[in-house]
Amino acid sequence: MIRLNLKKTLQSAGGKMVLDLQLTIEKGEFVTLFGESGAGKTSTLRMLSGLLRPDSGTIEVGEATWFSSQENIDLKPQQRKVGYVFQDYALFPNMNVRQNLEYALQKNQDRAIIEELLEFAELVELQQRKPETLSGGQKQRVALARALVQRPEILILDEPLSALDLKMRIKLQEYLLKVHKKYKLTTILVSHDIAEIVKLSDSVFELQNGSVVKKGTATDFFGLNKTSAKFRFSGEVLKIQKEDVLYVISVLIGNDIIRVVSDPKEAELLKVGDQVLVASKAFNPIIQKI
Amino acid sequence: MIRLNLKKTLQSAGGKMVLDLQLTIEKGEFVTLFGESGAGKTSTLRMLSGLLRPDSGTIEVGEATWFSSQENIDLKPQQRKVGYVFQDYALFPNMNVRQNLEYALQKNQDRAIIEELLEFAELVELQQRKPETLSGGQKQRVALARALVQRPEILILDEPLSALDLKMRIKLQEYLLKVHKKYKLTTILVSHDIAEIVKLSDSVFELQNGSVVKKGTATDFFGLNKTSAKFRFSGEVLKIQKEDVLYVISVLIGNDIIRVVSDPKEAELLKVGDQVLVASKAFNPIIQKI
Amino acid sequence: MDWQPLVLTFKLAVVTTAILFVVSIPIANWLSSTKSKIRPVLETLVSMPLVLPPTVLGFYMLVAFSPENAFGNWLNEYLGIKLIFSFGGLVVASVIYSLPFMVQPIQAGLSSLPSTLKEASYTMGKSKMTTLLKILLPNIKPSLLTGIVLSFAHTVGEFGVVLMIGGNMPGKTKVASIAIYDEVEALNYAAANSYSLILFSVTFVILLLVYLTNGGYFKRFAQ
Amino acid sequence: MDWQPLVLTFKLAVVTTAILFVVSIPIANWLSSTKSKIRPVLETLVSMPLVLPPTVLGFYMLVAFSPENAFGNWLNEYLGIKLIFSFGGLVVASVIYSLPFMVQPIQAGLSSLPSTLKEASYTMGKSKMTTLLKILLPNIKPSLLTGIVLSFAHTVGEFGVVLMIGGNMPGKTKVASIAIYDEVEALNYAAANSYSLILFSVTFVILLLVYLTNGGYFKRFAQ
Amino acid sequence: QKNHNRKIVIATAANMESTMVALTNAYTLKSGVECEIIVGSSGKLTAQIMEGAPYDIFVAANMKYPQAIYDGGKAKNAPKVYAKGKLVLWSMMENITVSIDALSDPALEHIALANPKTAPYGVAAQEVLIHYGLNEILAPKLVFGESVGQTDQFIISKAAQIGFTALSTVLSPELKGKGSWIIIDPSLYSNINQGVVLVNRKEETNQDAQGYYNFLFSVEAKGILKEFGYLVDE
Ligand SMILES: Nc1ncnc2c1ncn2[C@@H]1O[C@H](COP(=O)(O)OP(=O)(O)OP(=O)(O)O)[C@@H](O)[C@H]1O
Ligand SMILES: Nc1ncnc2c1ncn2[C@@H]1O[C@H](COP(=O)(O)OP(=O)(O)OP(=O)(O)O)[C@@H](O)[C@H]1O
Ligand SMILES: [Mg+2]
Ligand SMILES: [Mg+2]
Repeated sequence: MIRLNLKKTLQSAGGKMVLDLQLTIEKGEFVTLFGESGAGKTSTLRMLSGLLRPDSGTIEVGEATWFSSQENIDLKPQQRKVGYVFQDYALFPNMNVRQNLEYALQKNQDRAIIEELLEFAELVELQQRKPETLSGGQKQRVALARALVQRPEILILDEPLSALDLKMRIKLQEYLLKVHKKYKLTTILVSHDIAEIVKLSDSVFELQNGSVVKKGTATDFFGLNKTSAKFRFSGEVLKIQKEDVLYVISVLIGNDIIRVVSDPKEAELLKVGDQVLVASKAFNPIIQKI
Repeated sequence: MIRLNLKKTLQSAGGKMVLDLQLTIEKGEFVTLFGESGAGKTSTLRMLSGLLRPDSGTIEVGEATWFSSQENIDLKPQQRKVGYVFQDYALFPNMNVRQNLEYALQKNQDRAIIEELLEFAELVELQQRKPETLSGGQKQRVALARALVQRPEILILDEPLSALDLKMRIKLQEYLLKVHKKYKLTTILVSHDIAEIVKLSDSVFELQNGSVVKKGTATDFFGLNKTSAKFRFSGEVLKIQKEDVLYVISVLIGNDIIRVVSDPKEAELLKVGDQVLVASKAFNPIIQKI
Repeated sequence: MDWQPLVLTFKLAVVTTAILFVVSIPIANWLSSTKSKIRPVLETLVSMPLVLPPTVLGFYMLVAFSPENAFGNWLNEYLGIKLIFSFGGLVVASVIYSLPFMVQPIQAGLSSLPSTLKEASYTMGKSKMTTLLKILLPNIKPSLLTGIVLSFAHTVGEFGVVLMIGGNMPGKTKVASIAIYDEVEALNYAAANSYSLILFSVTFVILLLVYLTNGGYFKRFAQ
Repeated sequence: MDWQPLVLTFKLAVVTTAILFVVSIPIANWLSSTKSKIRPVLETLVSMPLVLPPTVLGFYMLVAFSPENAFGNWLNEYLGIKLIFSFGGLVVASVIYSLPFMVQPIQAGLSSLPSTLKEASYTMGKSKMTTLLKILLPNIKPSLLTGIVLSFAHTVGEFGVVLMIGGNMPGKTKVASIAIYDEVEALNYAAANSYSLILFSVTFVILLLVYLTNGGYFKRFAQ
Repeated sequence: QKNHNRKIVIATAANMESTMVALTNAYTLKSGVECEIIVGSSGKLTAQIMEGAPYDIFVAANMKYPQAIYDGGKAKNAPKVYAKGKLVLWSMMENITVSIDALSDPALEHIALANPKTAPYGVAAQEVLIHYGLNEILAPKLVFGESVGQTDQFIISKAAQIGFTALSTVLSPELKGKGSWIIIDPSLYSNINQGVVLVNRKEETNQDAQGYYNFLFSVEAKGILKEFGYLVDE
């Protein structure tokens, strides 16, 4: 159980912003922080891991108090057993990929984890390369693998997957889930990708202007448990074509494009790029693995 | 018209990789480079903009030759009129947001563009802030706005939107489209996001191992013009629930979750995280703006 | 107490540091970005003025700059420059001697900047010069500061080269370091102490102001 | 030609540079990361040994370390350390005098590293010490090199402090810079020139090797 | 050999070095005592002796410094004059006829002399200039060497076209016959007395130091001193 109760004044977009946060995360949970750019997600994670000192409040993890302004407790980052994937990767330029991972080994830790992680993140062939010669996506994989080496109690992921292509992303999501389940580590993710969030996380906290404005289990948060009479999809209009008296509107839903026939009246209200809802009363879907 | 014909040996994952590239981009087109991490996308852009010297080949832009190993021509980056958004932002730490933009102004250029871009990228309130105090997403917005200041003939975007939240992302996509149309600038984007690609680009090139393996108009590339008798969506399995003799499978499609009823035989083949196809024979959708 | 040597010292230190700053930046920039094979040789050469005892270096300079010599004569005849027993000579000698203190930190600073900063500026059509002045240098302030402080302090304290090439002429080339040395040599320890104290205090205050300005203490204060 | 002074010079330069390296790293590290208000004062103090003419600084050290004095006497009586007219004294004096050449570049280098490197290492449970040794220092190689080269070259060429505190004792404290100075003083220019040439050449080769190693020339060659 | 360990350390002014080498060679030959010569500026050597430098004897180039040592209680005896320096006017320029008159030649740009503050030769040179009423007039042309040695360097490099230095310089083996010089009338300047003291060391007194001290006043030593351009009492 992680209990955060934090206050911190930040320099934000519109002058000062007060981050004022109450958060409770169950042990072993996979939690996502969600919210606009500048909402305070990274700052929250930095306070949890001891890299940023809160102005006041407490951080309790399990039985231990990591921070308490009243009791004058402030554990060092080294004592907090947190694995952190930084937004800017923070790879060590002087070490090659393997050395970056090996550096993270704890005393007497089994070195087998290195091979395992190199395999998983498809870094075996890159293991001798220095960070500066890696592409953006490759760097991110190294950063992720490195944070997993020490099998931390808490894993913090600040948008770890955003620069990855779909294939790699799905692969790493799988791996994150696997790792999370295997070691029961509490994982805190920052992500903007709803599919990713729903797939990975147990609960979601939405931050706005330094405060939690909405929280819930991932399924609740995005309405997964609402049984709806009709099926609805939201998507984006990609193309509007006139065909005789009707319009054919191409809508992107997820990675798929569907074409909807619409009458001119409806079509007039739409333009390319609009977010739309596509709904149907009768839909008998068949599901099939690909 | 941009014609690239380039050879360059790169240090890649499995030892040396030869980037061997033929690419033709029409003037004013919005083109996306698509492909796995390490495929050579960034390297291609660096060669086009004069930051990386090809081993041999030619780069022709309109009537001009920017690079030719035979004729010994190699224009400097300064002479190439390219706006570049770097993967690591490359914001100038010594300048605040406004100064970063102003630095990019060309001689005698109208300063009004600064205000316009600050507005568009929602940076007005942040204009006095130094880059180090910005969150990841804020930095990316500044980098994007800055690359647009000089109204380049060619705009190069190396995953410019990957760290943005959905709202900001859609807003900036809109703006990119607008800018692209208004100034007719040739835009080259690197992106992994299919919705983004289809929405923004005219044509797509897929790179693999340093070569173009597939190209086409965005609509062709992702099969937008294929009229299909049935509607199909691909998605991910989020949850499998047993209800009496049937199974209810929750599938995430885009940002939406739909529930599909499935019989045990089908359900046995599925597990959470699987990519699945959801298809329907009869689907009469209604479209509605949100 | 004769104030002239102190005034002269700070004049010399300021002029030398200013010239060094201007001269060292292109050298450091070239060294940090070139792929030329002679780079390590030039890097080494830059440090070499330090290797000889200052008086000896001064003696070699004296010989080289003497109007009796081809080079010194040419300087004198064609450029009208007299480098021995003149303030100008002190400046030239100090610049040569303190060159490594300015070049090396700047070079180290430039080497450690991410290359995308430079590249971003180039793609905006900015010349190498503009990029250097507006982007690269402002982002290596700690290194520039190191160069300035080391050069300044070193010039204040230097006396071997300066004595040799300057000839200890009151009001012209007799700087404070020489004056202090003279007093110590003449066993006038009290006078030496007062000179030292003043030199020390003034330099301390100057450098402290430099560091405070750099640390943004004044800016914070002004807000 | 008497080789002893040359041997002594390089011994002194190596020992001094090594000690300075070890001493300066914690100082530079503290200065680059502290938020203490006295930081600018300490930064200034580090540069102050440069401000006094070397002989004068040497004189003050001589007086301080002399067994005639409380401090020198204490050193001598209780620790058995004699710092004047001994090689140990030369080392101590050179270390004090060249301190800014090592501290300042290292401090500038550390200041310019992105803070996430340090933070990443801390979150991996690594101590400040480990982080400094394995992450921070290896990533400021150009700055370390600057510090080493400046300190080494400066110690080779220094003679004012060394002469004062060492007393020019053959085989013990008579380093090459003093020998050259003596020869020049004694008008033996030929001898001075040969000393200078050797000092110059050996130092040149040493520094060139340092730069070549740093530039990875040997590694490339070995492949 | 039995005298193997007998050794004395002699501190002496820089411009005395070549003379001192000749003197010690003669002494070593005679007595078998090894001599180590420490050269330095007189002020520096004085400061070092005051702080307990391990020198047995201080052969200075003037009286002020040995006197200071004696006053400071670091000398066994009051300083005693062993030789007197002679001042010369010297030039390396071929087109200059060396004379006091030549100093007023407007073509001369610089005139070198030792710093009167630290070197007795400088005091002497200044007295000479004052005597001829030239001190004020020539002031802008005067350049000062820290020691006689440095003054020599100004003249040798022709940075200064003419200058005052010690007779011992122009008679030294290295410079014999170089340039042209005239001896300045010794009555125009006060004696350049060079004194010697035995250093009062904490450690046991070195008997050989006394031997060398005595040797300095021997006929043999006086001969050597004379040869090197010093005046000695006979
Ligand atoms: N070192 C700092 N000093 C002052 N203000 C800061 C600092 N770092 C961040 N901020 C400000 O604190 C606010 C929250 O930033 P934070 O990095 O936590 O946002 P975020 O939610 O992670 O955003 P993003 O999704 O863009 O990364 C922002 O307004 C930011 O500008
Ligand atoms: N400076 C360099 N020196 C040597 N090899 C490099 C350098 N930069 C990149 N590479 C290699 O060239 C290959 C192509 O890299 P590039 O950055 O072009 O990939 P990318 O397609 O942009 O990948 P990503 O999507 O991960 O950014 C990679 O294998 C990379 O490791
Ligand atoms: Mg963030
Ligand atoms: Mg890339």
